Amino acid sequence: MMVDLEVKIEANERVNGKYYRLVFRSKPLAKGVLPGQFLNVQINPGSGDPFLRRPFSYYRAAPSGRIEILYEALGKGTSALARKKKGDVLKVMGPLGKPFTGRLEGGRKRVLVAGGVGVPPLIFLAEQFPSAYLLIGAKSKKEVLPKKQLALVKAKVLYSTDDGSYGRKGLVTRLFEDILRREGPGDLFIQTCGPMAMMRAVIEIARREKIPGEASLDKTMACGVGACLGCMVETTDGLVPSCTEGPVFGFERIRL
Amino acid sequence: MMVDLEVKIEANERVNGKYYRLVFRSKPLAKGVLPGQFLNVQINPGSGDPFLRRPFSYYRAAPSGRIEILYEALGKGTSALARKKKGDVLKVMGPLGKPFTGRLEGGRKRVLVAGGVGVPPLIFLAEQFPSAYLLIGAKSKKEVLPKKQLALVKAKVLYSTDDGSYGRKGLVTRLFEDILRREGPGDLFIQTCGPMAMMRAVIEIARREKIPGEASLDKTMACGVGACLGCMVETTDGLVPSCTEGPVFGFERIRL
Amino acid sequence: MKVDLTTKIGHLTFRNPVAVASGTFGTKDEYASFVDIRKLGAVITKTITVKPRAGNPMPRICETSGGMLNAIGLQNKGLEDFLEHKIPYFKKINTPLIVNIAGEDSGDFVTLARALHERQPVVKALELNFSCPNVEAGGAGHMRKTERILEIMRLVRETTDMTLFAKLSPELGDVVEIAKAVTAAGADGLSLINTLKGMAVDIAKRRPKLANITGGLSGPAIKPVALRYVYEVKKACPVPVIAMGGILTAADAIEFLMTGADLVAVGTANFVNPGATLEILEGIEAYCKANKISQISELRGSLNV
Amino acid sequence: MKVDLTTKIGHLTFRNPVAVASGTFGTKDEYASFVDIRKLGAVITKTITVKPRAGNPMPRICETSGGMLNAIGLQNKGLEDFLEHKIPYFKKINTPLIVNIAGEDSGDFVTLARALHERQPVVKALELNFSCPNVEAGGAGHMRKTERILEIMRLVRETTDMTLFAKLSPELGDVVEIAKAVTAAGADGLSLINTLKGMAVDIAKRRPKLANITGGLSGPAIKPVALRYVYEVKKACPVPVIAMGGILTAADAIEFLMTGADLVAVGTANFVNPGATLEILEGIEAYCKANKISQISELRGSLNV
Ligand SMILES: Cc1cc2nc3c(=O)[nH]c(=O)nc-3n(C[C@H](O)[C@H](O)[C@H](O)COP(=O)(O)OP(=O)(O)OC[C@H]3O[C@@H](n4cnc5c(N)ncnc54)[C@H](O)[C@@H]3O)c2cc1C
Ligand SMILES: Cc1cc2nc3c(=O)[nH]c(=O)nc-3n(C[C@H](O)[C@H](O)[C@H](O)COP(=O)(O)OP(=O)(O)OC[C@H]3O[C@@H](n4cnc5c(N)ncnc54)[C@H](O)[C@@H]3O)c2cc1C
Ligand SMILES: Cc1cc2nc3c(=O)[nH]c(=O)nc-3n(C[C@H](O)[C@H](O)[C@H](O)COP(=O)(O)O)c2cc1C
Ligand SMILES: Cc1cc2nc3c(=O)[nH]c(=O)nc-3n(C[C@H](O)[C@H](O)[C@H](O)COP(=O)(O)O)c2cc1C
Ligand code: FES
Ligand code: FES
Repeated sequence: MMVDLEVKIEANERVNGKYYRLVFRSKPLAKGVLPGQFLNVQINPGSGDPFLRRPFSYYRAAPSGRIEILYEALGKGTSALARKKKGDVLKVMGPLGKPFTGRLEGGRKRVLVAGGVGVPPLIFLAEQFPSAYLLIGAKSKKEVLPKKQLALVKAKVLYSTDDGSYGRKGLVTRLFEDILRREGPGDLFIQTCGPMAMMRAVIEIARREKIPGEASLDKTMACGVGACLGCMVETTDGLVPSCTEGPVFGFERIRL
Repeated sequence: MMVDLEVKIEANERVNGKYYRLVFRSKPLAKGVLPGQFLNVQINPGSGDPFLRRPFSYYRAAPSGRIEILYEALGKGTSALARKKKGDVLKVMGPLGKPFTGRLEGGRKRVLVAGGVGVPPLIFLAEQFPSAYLLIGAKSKKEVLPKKQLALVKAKVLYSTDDGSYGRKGLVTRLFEDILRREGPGDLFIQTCGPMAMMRAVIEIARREKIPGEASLDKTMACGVGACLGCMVETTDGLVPSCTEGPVFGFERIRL
Repeated sequence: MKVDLTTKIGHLTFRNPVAVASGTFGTKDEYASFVDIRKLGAVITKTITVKPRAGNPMPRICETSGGMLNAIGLQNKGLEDFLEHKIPYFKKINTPLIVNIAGEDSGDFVTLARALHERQPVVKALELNFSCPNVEAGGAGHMRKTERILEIMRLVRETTDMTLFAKLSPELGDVVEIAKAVTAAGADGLSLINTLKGMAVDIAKRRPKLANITGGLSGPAIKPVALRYVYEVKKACPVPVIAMGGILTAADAIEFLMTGADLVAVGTANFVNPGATLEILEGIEAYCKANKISQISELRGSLNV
Repeated sequence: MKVDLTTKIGHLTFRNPVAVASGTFGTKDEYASFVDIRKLGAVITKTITVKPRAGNPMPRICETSGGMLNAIGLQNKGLEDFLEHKIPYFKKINTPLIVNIAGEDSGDFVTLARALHERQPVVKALELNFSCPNVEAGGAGHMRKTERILEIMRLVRETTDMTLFAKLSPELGDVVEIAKAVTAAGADGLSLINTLKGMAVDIAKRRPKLANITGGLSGPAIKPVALRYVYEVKKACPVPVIAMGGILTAADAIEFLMTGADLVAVGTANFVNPGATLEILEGIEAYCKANKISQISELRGSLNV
């Protein structure tokens, strides 16, 4: 059930050159959560700035109520979040949205393709459901997550970096094409989240190779509950709110 | 010289049921400061809420650069200030305004009449310049300042409380009238700061008894430097900005 | 002490003065997890048009200082869907609707009014959205727009005896004059205000932040403007007013009630705080108690000017 | 890389496009401790009237979400004081003035223009404040106001060949139409926008927060509205525009410049950050460098729509 609660920050720390990790505890917000779902966070409750909430994927949610978010400080809201300290209060709505498909039919091999703010939900997915590969695209080595953050991932993790300072040099789609060549498109299932350009490329390849899959789209949101009609996605059955019908959409449903 | 600087909070703590005390360090902001002068504080730098700055009197300013502010959490801005922690940053403009008269001519006896947010500058004054009396009006005992805060005051401190739970029962003007009876109006000099109603009453008595004095007026401010014309005070020589011509005005100059 | 929040507008009675503003509360039960919708004074629906509308291209929203811009473009599923799928829900939960309608011409407005007339009493009143893009597109200059509005108003008035609120935007020109004219043409009350037209630029992309270039500014940023219109209109003609524009807290709502608003509608605030409506309702009640106000009408218009 | 910020408007050259907005920078050296005034592109003065004006009663200002209301009421010491005490200061520091003027009738405007004409070149241009309370009081309805404005514009045009900016408020009605008309009547450029009329209520005192009841809304809250007017006016008639409304940072200024503004004026931001103007100037320069823009005109109007 969706709730909106004040939570107290238990930890908020820099993880590497790119991400911060936020930890808090709330049983109602953690209950029944699946990877791909998200929270809508009021970063400065009681203040009017930033005015709107900011959406973040669950990075982890445990039955104990322990919830983690992995985030990048990109703009006003996430920078304000990065300045928060242990004990500070956030107002958090969730769980929102539809998750990634967990158990796959017909023993398909799961390939996860992640980049930027799309990394956290796919790590969560790879921790919860066995996956063949987790492919992560980054700019350089300093964005690569510490081993500890990937310890529970049930997948082979491969990195690509733009500058070649870690893993394969080039875009993450290169890694994806490597896998394709190695495994053949036959029984793969792709799940992707990251910059739109990356997902577009992944979906194009998948369509060409007739591989099914899902993408979690990153739309600017206000309400998070389907009320404002601000986050619409063009699908085969018309415009639908990404916050309630998504953020995860099957490739076959997305009109790009 | 007026400056506008970022300062780091060294302490911000509750003093009693009414006041908080803020401490930071800045030599340029402390240089040459006299009691009655004030600072204009951006409470959440980098955020647009609260939008305007908030003026606060210097409670103490030492040559070392150590500056203290004593404040009440009344509304949005001061409540946000009360939530600040050690290490947080404020943007502070100062020193602003004209101070209380320090050295008095003709050996006049200084009587300070304070209430509410007018207490801090008068404590500062009584620490810097010997005074006969510091009269403080409060609602009840829980607003009375701990002895430590008054340790350096060079004056006899008398309290009145509305409910009689500490000191004289009633308004602070009663204390003032006690003094008047005891000392006679002849060679007194009054300096007052606090709620407008209190100051009005004090000025009325002083005018009746022909006692000279000064009041520090509490006007809503925006710029603090005489630019917006928002804080005007009606004086014998016309409308003048309280932030530059005041906040301290001689009784003879104020038109009530 | 019990506070009576019952609010009368003409022959209508609302259980309390707190409504939700058009287009900010979903179409049905989007907020049901957060608030008991049955406790609201009224639900003002998203604008309904005769035919479904796809709305504007994305991006449609962006944040601004103390508010947001939206260019949703009246996306809605049309009258038929509304009658079939939305009305029964509100009937079941016994929550009065003020149905917001718009059209490309006066015929549309009349069609909508006629159909909704049949759905009383769950449809309690109509709110005519006179700031919809198509109405605006139709008229060059303010004069012509006002004439069209008055014509629509008169035709809808002939169609139904339901309570009719004309929703005005400052974009229409001199709101006080239009308020008077639209009331003379048959409006029972006014809804003030719709969004202000605004724009924002993404300097990294060198593009407007909205695909539609401009959009409607809402939220606390516009509250002073809204309050001023409620004040000026109430002073000029004492008609019922549904007030909206930046109401986030009970204190905001009380500002509007003191200024004379009959109902207050919570809009953008729902996005920021899904529990806003009921917190506002409780806050109004608490304020009344603290100030020994036993009937909300004692608060209404009590501003000392 | 050196960035050339020189900005031409007609035959005038400004050293950079960053000015201060009327009424927000004091009358002389109030901000001299915080910024080197000589670095500004221009100082737009507080409105000058022929006779001194005491302005409105207190309280005159209050904070709002993302902005503030003011009802200063054009308090100023009058033309004589300005000529005698203010002009010499700016002459000495070699900082160009755009003098903002207003009057109770067209005669006042002409008197002011004639006197200031003699004070070139330190007085570089005039900004005619067409949203002053008295001009507004004079006209009932928008039509009448517009006629008066055009009449004043024509008379001032006959008085001086100085560059004339007409400062408009959205309160005047259809800004695009008025912009066209006022340009036809002799304005060389437009200043967009003046404040929006607004109001705020102190619910504890049950009184308006301003003694004047209503006041002008300024600050980031109105930025989207200002930007939209600059966009619409620039699209409709390619005249020089001084843009203002909520410019707090270099990014804000760049939004306006991309939208086509010739100068940007920093207003309310000065109260919040006394160093705002020069920070904005430096920020614009840094943005140009980062984006390989060597002349500011390459940035101006570069919005892709
Ligand atoms: C369903 C969903 C899940 C998300 N999960 C995560 C997550 O787990 N971790 C995480 O770090 N971020 C996540 N995001 C993105 C996050 O919401 C944005 O980064 C955030 O809203 C930016 O806010 P800001 O105030 O910092 O940036 P703004 O000041 O609003 O914008 C600053 C910059 O960030 C860009 N930006 C703004 N909004 C978005 C957005 N929605 N996506 C990408 N870039 C944006 C702007 O274009 C601009 O360049 C998610 C977004 C969605 C919709
Ligand atoms: C020269 C000067 C020196 C000051 N020195 C001190 C000081 O040393 N310590 C201190 O605690 N305060 C001081 N004040 C008052 C302080 O500035 C206000 O309390 C503060 O601005 C309130 O901000 P807020 O956001 O908390 O309240 P708001 O949300 O703005 O208002 C909340 C409540 O506070 C009241 N209020 C608002 N502004 C003022 C004001 N200027 N004075 C009194 N009440 C106000 C409002 O009427 C309202 O009831 C001083 C004011 C001035 C002008
Ligand atoms: C996302 C969004 C959609 C809106 N849709 C409509 C609409 O369909 N019809 C309408 O009359 N007003 C619409 N409005 C305007 C609101 O009903 C309201 O008049 C305005 O937002 C001011 O109130 P607020 O500041 O509380 O949001 C919409 C506002 C927003 C923010
Ligand atoms: C306190 C104050 C006083 C102002 N005085 C004047 C004035 O005298 N003449 C004028 O034309 N505009 C005046 N303005 C309007 C500003 O010049 C500007 O047009 C408006 O505030 C919008 O810009 P901003 O949001 O950057 O402040 C004043 C604004 C403020 C806040
Ligand atoms: S964010 Fe409002 S509909 Fe999706
Ligand atoms: S606060 Fe601006 S003039 Fe005093």
